[in-house]
Amino acid sequence: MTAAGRAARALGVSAAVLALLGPLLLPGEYPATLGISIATFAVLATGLNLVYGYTGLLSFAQVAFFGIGAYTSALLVVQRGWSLWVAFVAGGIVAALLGLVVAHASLRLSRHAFSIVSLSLALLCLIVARDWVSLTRGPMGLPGLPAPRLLVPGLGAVAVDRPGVFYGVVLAFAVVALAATHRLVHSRVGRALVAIKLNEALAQSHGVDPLRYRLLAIGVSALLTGMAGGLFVFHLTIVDPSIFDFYYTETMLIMVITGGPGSFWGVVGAAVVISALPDLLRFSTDLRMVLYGIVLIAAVLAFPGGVGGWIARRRLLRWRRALS
Amino acid sequence: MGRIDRRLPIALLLVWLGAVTPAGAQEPIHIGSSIPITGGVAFFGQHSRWGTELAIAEANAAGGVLGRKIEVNFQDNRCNPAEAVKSVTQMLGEKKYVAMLDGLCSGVVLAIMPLIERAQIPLVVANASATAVAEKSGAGGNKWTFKVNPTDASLAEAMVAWLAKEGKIANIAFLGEDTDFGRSGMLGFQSALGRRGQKLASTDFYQQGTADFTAVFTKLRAQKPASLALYAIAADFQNLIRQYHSFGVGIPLTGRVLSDQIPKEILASGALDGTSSVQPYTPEVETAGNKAFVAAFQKMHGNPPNLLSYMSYETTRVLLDAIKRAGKADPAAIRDALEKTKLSSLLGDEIEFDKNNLAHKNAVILTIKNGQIVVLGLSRT
Amino acid sequence: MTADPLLAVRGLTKTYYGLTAVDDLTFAVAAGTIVGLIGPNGSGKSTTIDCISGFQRPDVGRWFLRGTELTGRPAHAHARAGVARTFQTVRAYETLTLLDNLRLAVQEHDGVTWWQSLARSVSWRDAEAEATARAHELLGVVGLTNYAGAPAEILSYGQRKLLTIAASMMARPALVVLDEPVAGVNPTMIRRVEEVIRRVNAEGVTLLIVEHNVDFIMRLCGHVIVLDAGKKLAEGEPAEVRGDPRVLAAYLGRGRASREAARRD
Amino acid sequence: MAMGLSLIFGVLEIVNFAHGEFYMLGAMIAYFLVARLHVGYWPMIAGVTLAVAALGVVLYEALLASVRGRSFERSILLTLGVSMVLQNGAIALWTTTPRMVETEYAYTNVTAGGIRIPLLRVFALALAAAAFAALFTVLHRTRIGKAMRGLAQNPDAALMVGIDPRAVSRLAGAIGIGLAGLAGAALAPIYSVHPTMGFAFVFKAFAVIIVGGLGDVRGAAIAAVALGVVESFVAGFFPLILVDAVAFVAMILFLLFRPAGLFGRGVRV
Repeated sequence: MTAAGRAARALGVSAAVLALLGPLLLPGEYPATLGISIATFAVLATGLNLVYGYTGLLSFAQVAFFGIGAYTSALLVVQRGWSLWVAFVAGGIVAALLGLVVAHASLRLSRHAFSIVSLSLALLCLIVARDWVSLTRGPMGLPGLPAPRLLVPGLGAVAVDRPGVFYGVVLAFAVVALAATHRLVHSRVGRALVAIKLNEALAQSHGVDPLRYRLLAIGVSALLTGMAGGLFVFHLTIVDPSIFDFYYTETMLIMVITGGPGSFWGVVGAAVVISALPDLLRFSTDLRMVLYGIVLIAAVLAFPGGVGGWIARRRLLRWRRALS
Repeated sequence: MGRIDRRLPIALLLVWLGAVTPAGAQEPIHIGSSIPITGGVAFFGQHSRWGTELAIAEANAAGGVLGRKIEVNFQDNRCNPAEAVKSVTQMLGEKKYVAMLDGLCSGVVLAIMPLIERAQIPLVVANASATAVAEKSGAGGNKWTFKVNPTDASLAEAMVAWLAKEGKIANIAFLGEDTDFGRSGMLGFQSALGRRGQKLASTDFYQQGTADFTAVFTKLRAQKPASLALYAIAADFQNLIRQYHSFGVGIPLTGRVLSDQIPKEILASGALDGTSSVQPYTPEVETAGNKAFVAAFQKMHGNPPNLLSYMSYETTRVLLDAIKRAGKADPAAIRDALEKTKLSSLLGDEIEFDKNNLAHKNAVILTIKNGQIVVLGLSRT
Repeated sequence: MTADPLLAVRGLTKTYYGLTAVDDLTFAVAAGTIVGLIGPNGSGKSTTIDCISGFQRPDVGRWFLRGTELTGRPAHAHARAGVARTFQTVRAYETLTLLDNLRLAVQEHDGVTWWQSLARSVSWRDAEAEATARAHELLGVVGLTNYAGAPAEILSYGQRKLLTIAASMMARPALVVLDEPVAGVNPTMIRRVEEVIRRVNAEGVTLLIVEHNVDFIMRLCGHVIVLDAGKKLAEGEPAEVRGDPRVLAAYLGRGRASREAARRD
Repeated sequence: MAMGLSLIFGVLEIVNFAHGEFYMLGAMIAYFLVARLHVGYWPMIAGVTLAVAALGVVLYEALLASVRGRSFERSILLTLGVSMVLQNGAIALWTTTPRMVETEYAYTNVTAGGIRIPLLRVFALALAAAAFAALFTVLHRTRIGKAMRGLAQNPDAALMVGIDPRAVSRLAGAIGIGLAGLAGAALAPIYSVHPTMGFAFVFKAFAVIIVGGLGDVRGAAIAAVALGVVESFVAGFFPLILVDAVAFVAMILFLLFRPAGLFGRGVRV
């Protein structure tokens, strides 16, 4: 790496660190609240990217994993008195187990069956959350979730009840989750996932077991998504069936499609931009979803690789030029 | 292709930027409102907004409050706590809003209550009906939350009290939508009946957006309850009433029958005679204030008001009145003024908050006789 | 033929909608040899190799690699057991680099588990270094060294064929099954393919080659099997088979029946 | 409704997310024809069906033609985008206020064996039966119908025998979406009309085509009837809310145990 490249990289890293810490430094609760939302969506979009972008399975069940993680951790804290730090991991595990069962059943048939079953799962979760009143309190939800307590060396137990502090927690989780996913997709596992997506038969002929790798991707994705849900609702202090809103699915899809399926930083970037921009610019809510729809159509028709695909195309052109 | 690709994001950015509205030059009093503008219950948000807009327009036409214009910023919450927390925190962060209005959905209100308490900005709830909102407010709870509309429990109690007087509380079946509205209506009915030694004969919930009710009507007809308590709103209510009529179900209705939304033909047919209903509001109430309100609303929005628009209208009036009495656009002063509210409603009763910051407005008891809606009276909730 | 061949196939039968593509086929491939599988269009060659590499399930039949039964096991298990293959339609991981294309072909064979790879353990590092070295070596053999870091989609048709052949050799499998390695490839490239095949065979890899180019087969193979209408028509050394009147009849005056049995090719 | 979806899937291999929105558009157009232009019931039905079928052609030409058979996932995403635009566009244009379509038959009932049945329901049932019969006849008796089935079963072979896939697909899109419009028109006078009405329907329709077997029109029709019967049975004897779960549970059971659908001849996806 050249000296200029190193300097640029150092600049980029420090800018990123500053941007991440911004919500902690800026006054007021709004930057932190927005930061929580951005960090959460970065994890959600990356979870979908792992399943759709890398593995090629279009999953509508991400919102189900999110909501299951949310309900599980809320119920464990409220009814069983667990600490949130254990409960949100349990939420992720429950989501992952459910994801594995459903994926195993549907992937035996085909990846198309998986898409349709994942859609049903999301809707079924919504119905269960509304109607298993004795467990979920139905449409009334579980309000008044207590603020978690964090043991800080030297300070003792600190209540995480301010968005600023909560942002710190969510940010730490998001960094760990994204780092883990980054490591996964840049390991042999990620290579195998892409191979399965690109050409399943060829991958099999190389000894790759598609089902096993797909299950692994879905399991990890559901785990992280469920954990994100388990944390997020403690920021809201309430969990109700609207956690399964189909709107979240649409938003995640837009993030992955515009960022570029299979492009790690493309999707993270798209998640940040799409969760921040409409809010910061106060975009007219009436037409936001119409615009999302148009973006989706335009992206699928004219721009199928998203930002990540565009970068890959440039790389290909560079190679063509270099070799000709 | 490549050129289009590069231009697209820029074009989108311009669209977004174009939507940003410049701030006004003079300094009005700012109020925030969090309601569903998109999503499944956008219809209710629309009516809440219309009601508030009418009250604000009237106040501004009369010279504003404390000599300043009032401006309301309506933010969408999709009836989803996550969206509400984001947009309300954003509004609170700007520090220019002196109060918040509505929230509309109970889950949303419960989620934003801690936010406004921390920011020390009063929240006046117009339409969220969950009993929990009032239980957590006022003395010993959230001192910044006020609720103008009656709770589900108190409305159901008013209805059952009237039914008991008429000797009609035995063998009531329940049919309601599967939301906090229907669920807490059922709980309200159940406990009100329980206090009188009765219970619901059966309970059924349907998913919001259900179009066809033939099956449940068939079941109810076979079951033959003495009356059917209905908790339905919007499109579902219209579907229900039409199918109730065309299948000739014939079981007297009670509960929250939206008298103003029954098609004229069905009403005139007499099929609904014997129906009783409890509403926080109905346009048919014959007071001068209400008649003027209905006319003004129709003129401004081209639609008749419903109970949501009415409640938002009254709630906005309560808030404006408190700002006037506070004498300054200061959240804490407004909160104190809200506590001392004593304002006549359009229905002729006094709006006052109890120790839980809950107003006990009158509920309207209606019945249908000879194809006509008859207001039987107002009952304290 | 030795008593214990590398690959033994017994009684393989596969029908599609009532048409028999492979009919009670039995054959063996001896270790260290290059065996050619030829026959007219629709004689069942592709179906045969699809079955013995686990990509299709035959109705009847069993097959063994070094005496271990592989019957009924999934395709990836065949690959791990040591049966590598290429496809008639050229397949490569388009957007991955040539190096990754080749490394993928070996990563399920070197005993490094996925968590070792996640943890970036020493065994992973060693295995990855070895795979990279092997990939460079094979890219050198097929003449694609310059493209090592480029995405596979940049390659021409012939170059992709070379890449897939190289990939099939990556894991030093016991048996490599090549499905039409030189179809649509220009004569210079054919020479190069031949060279690659001889070279890996010298390393001890056994090959089973399906090909229409009879000259190519005759030059390379020590043993040739001829199929017609799903049945074994003849078998033996190239010269022997070439002179067999039944083979000539099958190739020159192809019967109607064999064409009807055709489903693919 | 489900039949149209099944036809689109069969011929185009496209899962149409926007189908519910075309149903909604059909109902909305019905509302404007009746409430504003005072068109009678039957002309309204015909007008709406044709108008929505025309929209189907536009949709196909503008968007679907480019993804046909290319990628299952892309077609889902594309039609999801269309659905978002139509649904939210309708909210922005017409607000979410529910509307009633008051036709001349609104309050007419027929009595059969002591049971009162609204005339409009009889009409809707008859229209559905007629649509099914017509579609079945077209698919099995006419040249173009055979071409459609051929395309659904084996696109390459169809190309070889001289079928123009674009023309056939366009027609299939028009018929499929036109059926959604017909459903909207027939049901608009029975149910209330609002922009989000299509959303709930389309998921149920998905369940129906999975149970019926993707791309199998006959299966879809029978599955729809069966689902209706099972749902009313459940509503009659169990809490009403279970009704909504029936379709999804049936779908999941079928996917697990009978993935090719009722008759086992649907396209394996």
